[in-house]
Amino acid sequence: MDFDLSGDQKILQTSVREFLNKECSKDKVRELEEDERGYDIEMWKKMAELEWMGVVFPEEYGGTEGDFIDLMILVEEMGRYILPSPFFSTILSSLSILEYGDEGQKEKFLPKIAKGEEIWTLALMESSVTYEASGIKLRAIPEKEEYILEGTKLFVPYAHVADRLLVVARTSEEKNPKDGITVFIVDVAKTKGLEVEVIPTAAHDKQCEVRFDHVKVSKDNVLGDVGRGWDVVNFIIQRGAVLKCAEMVGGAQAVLEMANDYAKERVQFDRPIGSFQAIQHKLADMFTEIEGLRYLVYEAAWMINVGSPSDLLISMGKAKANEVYQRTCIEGIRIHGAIGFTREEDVGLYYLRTKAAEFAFGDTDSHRKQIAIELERS
Amino acid sequence: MDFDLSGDQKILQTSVREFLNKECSKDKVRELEEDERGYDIEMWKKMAELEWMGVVFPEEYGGTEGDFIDLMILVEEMGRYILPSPFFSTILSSLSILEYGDEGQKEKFLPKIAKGEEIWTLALMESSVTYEASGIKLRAIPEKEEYILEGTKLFVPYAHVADRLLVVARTSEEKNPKDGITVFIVDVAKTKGLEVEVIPTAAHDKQCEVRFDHVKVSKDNVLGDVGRGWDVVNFIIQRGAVLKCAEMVGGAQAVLEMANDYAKERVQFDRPIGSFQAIQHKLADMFTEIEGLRYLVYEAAWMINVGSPSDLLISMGKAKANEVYQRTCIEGIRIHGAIGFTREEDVGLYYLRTKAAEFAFGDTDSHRKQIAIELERS
Amino acid sequence: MDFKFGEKEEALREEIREFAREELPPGWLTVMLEEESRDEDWAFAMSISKKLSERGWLTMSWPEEYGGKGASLWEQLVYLEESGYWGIPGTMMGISGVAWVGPSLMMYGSEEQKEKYLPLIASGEPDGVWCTGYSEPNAGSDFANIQTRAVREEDEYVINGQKTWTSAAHRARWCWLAAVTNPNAPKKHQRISVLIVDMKSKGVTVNPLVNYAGYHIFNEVFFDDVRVPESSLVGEENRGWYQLMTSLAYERGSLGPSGYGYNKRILDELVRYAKETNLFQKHEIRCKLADMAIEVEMQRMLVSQTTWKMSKGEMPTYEPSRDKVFNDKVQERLAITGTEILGAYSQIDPLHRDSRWSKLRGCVESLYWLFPGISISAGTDEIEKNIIGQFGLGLPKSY
Amino acid sequence: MDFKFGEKEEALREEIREFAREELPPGWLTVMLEEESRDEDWAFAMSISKKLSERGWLTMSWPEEYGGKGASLWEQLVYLEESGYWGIPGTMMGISGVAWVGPSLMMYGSEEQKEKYLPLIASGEPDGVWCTGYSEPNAGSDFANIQTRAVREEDEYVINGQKTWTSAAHRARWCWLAAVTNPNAPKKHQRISVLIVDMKSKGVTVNPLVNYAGYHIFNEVFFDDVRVPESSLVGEENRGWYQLMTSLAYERGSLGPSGYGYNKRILDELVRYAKETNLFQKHEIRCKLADMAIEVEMQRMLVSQTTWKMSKGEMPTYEPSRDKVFNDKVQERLAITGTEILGAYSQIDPLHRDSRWSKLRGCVESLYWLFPGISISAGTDEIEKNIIGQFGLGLPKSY
Repeated sequence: MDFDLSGDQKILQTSVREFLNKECSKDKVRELEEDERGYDIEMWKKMAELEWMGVVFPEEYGGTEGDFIDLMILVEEMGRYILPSPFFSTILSSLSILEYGDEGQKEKFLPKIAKGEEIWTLALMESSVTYEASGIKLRAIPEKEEYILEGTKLFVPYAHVADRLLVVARTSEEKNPKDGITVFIVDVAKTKGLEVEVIPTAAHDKQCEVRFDHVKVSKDNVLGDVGRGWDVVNFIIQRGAVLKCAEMVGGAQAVLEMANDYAKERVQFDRPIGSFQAIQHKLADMFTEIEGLRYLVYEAAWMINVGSPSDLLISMGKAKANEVYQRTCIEGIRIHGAIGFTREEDVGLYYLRTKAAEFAFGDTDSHRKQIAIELERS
Repeated sequence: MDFDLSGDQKILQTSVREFLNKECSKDKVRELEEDERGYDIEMWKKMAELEWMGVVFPEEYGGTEGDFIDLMILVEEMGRYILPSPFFSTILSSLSILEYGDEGQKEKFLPKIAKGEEIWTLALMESSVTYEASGIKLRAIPEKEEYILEGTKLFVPYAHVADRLLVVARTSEEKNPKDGITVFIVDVAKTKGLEVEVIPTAAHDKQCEVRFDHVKVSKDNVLGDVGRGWDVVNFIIQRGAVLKCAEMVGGAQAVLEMANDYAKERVQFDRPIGSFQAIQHKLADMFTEIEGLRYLVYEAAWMINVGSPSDLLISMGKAKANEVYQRTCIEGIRIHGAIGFTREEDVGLYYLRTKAAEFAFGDTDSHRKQIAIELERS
Repeated sequence: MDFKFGEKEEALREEIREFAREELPPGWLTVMLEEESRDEDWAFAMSISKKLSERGWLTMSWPEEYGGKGASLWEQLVYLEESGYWGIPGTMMGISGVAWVGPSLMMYGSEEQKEKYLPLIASGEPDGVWCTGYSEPNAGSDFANIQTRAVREEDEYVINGQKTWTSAAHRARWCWLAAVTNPNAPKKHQRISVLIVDMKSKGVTVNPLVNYAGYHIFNEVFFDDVRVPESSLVGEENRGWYQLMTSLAYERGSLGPSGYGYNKRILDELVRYAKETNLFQKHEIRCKLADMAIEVEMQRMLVSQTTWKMSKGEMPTYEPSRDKVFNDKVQERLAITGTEILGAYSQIDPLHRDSRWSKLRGCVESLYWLFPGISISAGTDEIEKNIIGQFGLGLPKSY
Repeated sequence: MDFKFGEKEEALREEIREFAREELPPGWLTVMLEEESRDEDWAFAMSISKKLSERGWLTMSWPEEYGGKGASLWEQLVYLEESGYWGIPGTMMGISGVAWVGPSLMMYGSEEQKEKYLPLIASGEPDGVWCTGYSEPNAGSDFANIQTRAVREEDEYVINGQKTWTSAAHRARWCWLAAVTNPNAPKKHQRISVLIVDMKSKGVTVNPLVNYAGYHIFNEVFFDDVRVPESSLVGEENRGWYQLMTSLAYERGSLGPSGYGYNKRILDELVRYAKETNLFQKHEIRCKLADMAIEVEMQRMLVSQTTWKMSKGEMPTYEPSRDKVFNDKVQERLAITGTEILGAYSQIDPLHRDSRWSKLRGCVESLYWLFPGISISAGTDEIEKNIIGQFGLGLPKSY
């Protein structure tokens, strides 16, 4: 057993941290909240130059042959700096191209993504706001060499700036709602009938409603097999959940550090407030929970990395991350007292992101259910 | 609105407290745990002389015409002193005689109970250990003027010393498990085929297994209507739950007071441990929870008293009491440190009674379900 | 023992419900303190304040001579519960005036002060709106540590210093100010006086402290050589700390019933939402709603018990702290569980509560974003638990 | 990053499982510390200790010269996890000797002491059983406050005083005693020395402290003019407090993996029980089991991380405290939720675990009754959180 990062991974972690420390100040985050695009194009280019987008791609597609752990390290740091960017949705899309795409698709798309030339996103959720297969109502009707897409997707990150969407659609009605689902690659620039509207979320994190009004997609742009799209979705949810957990670990760690620093500095009743047990023990609890969560998430990521993804561990990680990230932010604000309530103090920025993170790739109850299913099997 | 007890009620409360303070020391409780009968006959007689057994009976049956609040006050004090006695099961049986008995049954039984001449108990639970109607499997087969009872009851308090049992049996199999249930009054002395065995519980509180092997009961000894016994059971569970809550409030209050006194006295690091926030805030939380619970339970009892029992309030009270009593005992032990772990310290005596109280008249989940049903109706 | 309200209270309850139906837009629902943030919300709140004043409700428990109608504490409880439930804005007019400045003036104010300020508050007019200047950057939980100075110069006090977390300062005509008048007193607690400051005075600057969710509730207030007449002193000089401790009890006492009313409404709305969306059929949702319902009913009983104690003429000691901590706990649970029930929709910015993605008029989200701040605004829970420990349980000081 | 065990560890795991299958009665399951209570349980535990010693497992991480086999910390972790899981009794022989007396002697003991005591512990014989005399009536959390005196008289120490909460004192041949040797030292921490006392010495009296559930785990130990040779001193005189702080880390470090193993077993048993009784079909039971499973897996990772840190040659600082607090939390949850799952059956006295009403051999009930005491026995969680705060987070002292 080894809990350490490798030498290369440590270098990667340090370089990401240094880059974000410089480029992604909290003022930058606030600025990007107000920005229409919601990300910084210059920063995006630099990230591409640093080869972050292709971190898990083989060299032939312009990547650096890193693994899932490398990607997790990247995302954990982004969570620490709450980087506003379409990196998450782009990289998750590219992971599924890498896994389910045919050679043509890989050659066509991956090098562009690696170079930072394309932004991708996932159009998965609909009005039921669950990740259950029964929630997929958007219809794809075959018509000659094309499919016609009709329906609405919700909470699609960065759809307003995306070049391509992965759209999960229902191509046939089957008894089992997991059957009859197909994933399409939609080229935004070349497609008519697509309407994108940014949803006003509290975090200003550019999640969108995407309406498909008689949208035509060529049959070449199916990812994976027709009717077997749930496999792709499942793959996305697994990877997405673990990466989201890593992001949350990074965020929780940052909040803990802020609260801890504040507790050392802030004096009331002639003592630093961190010397009051009510505060100190709360920090100790947060610290323990975050450490435990981190290792749980690392274990889930490692299992993916060695090729044996564990639904049990993934669900454990996400259920716990949902709880820990929220709890850390709430207590972090409280430890800061009234100051924590202000726009100027950074802790609120993290708190505003709790709900987006919680509902991405499965809420706590859905993961609890999954854990119970796994326990039943065992 | 008035949260106060009436003048008479305060006198009753004081007199009960004084009596138990004198007669029911913790050494007495320990002694009775080891005692085969599990209660003190002399104390029982005195309680009868104080007219506790008949507190809610009309004068004609030898009672003192008190109301349900009076009874609740009695039981809360008993909980405070964790009095080992068959009072609870006897009084609950008599409440159902009062409600469902015919005139003959009332005249025959109630005066004897009021005088302390008879001990009664409830044979309700079976091996499913739930209060769901489907758990009632004990069969009662009509045969001429009698019924033949076959089956086993579990966790019947003080059955080993009881004069009469109220036995909940199934007289017919119906679609709805609540139908076809009948309650019988069984005279232990005159009945053959009854086997009673004391179950070794941690609290040594004399709960028994009662086996019915071809037990004959006369048709005169049906309480209420044949096949409609679930009404009686429901009545018993409602009243039983509220009284059990009152008992738990009394117990929790006693534990809080012990822990609070200890926190004031015990010095570590040159300060009373009650001046450490970790301890003080825990006590403050316990205190608040117990006060809130008490008023919730009082409200539920008051609703019964004015003739409008509320399933919603009763379930709220029991679900909360289960949580609060357990939590108070656990934290109470912890505040006492290692001393709280010993047989000599009283707090453990209360802790040993948590599980019996929790599962009597419905566990937390069953009451939560009931609350949801009531919310759905509203 | 009796847990029902009298006919008078029930009649009042009906009257208030009718008022809410008539005066508020359909589906109206808001969160405490929120109304101070945006101009249009504040204007609406003030228009309602005026109407509440006309009904005699705004300061109903005050004596008639000062613009009240001598209502019982039980009537006031019903009024506060209902206004919390229906989200009637303007009930508190920025809180300070109605909730504790008035009662404190009745206890410690001069005749002149009573005659001038009490009817103004009772009128429901903008000139009756107050803010409270207690907290400073280095005096939060440790309130006695304030540094703002008020120096007597002839028949005036000259005030210099900074207050912070001052809610409604941007709406208030008057400030209820705690300042140091005797810096050399042997004990911190004996240095402080209470002064009334006209917010229009020269040298008063209000600087908004917008919170992370975009609400403007708190402010910094700077006092730069602000001169007020000596008649602005409330009660005795240097007795301010003791006077404030009393008014703090009022502050907390009055928040209890409206907090309960508000929480009950959120619960009812969540139950309704869960039924409409069929989420109510999910076992985990049922359990969550059941657990919340228990807490809300417990809260009702606790705040009623506090009112009952006061109605007997007893001074509440630890009860307001208990009720505040409990309210914070209930609101935390409602906010967390409520957003879990709404799922991804709970991400919608409550400042855009009219958007078509918003559920329950954004009230659950706004509670979620605001509850950590609301709970801090009248003293942290740690401080409240110290009070419960000391006054409810007789434990030694823990700070 | 690598989260799998090596082949060596996996092979050992199989060996231990086979050992458990062969040596333990079918369905065997017990709770930590329980084995010290009853004579027959203790006798069985000691018979297993002997066998564990023969396998070289009892003190596997010790150097061969002292009766160990120089096993890695990872092998030891596997051994402890498995023995916790299967409830192998005698693994700790009353804890003290194996867990910290041995390691401390290796650090601070004289050659003579090492040669005498280490092989005795490693032998798994009754003469290798130790108890630890730290706590006193007025020195619990505040351990440095001990009063037991050891006065040097020529070539002996004369010991007078009282220890309490001494687990296994009624089973132990030796006591690892903290006593005051320099009452006049300027600091409390500089007064204390560690001595080895033969429990058969004249003047030693052991008084059982039976707990409320009827278990005899703790004792009072009285020292009345007990004389021990000066060679009984461990390490330096008056440096005892510093030595003990080190050994405390060992104590806690070694409890982690066996605590995890035990908790995992309870979880597995509850899952099995729920499946067999169809309770698993109830949604609330599923949720509870899922929540427990998360905590247990988190615990596995935390204790592994502590071992990993030690395996790199680093001294654990706050980690053992963290793992202890976490273990206490997991056990509390298992106990509370486990009894909820068993329902009314959880009332059965675990001392009657063979009764026909008992479920899962009474292990859930015995955990329920014992967990508050077990969690206190090695330092309260408050003290542990102080350590996490100071050493994990660099916060100032809070007591």
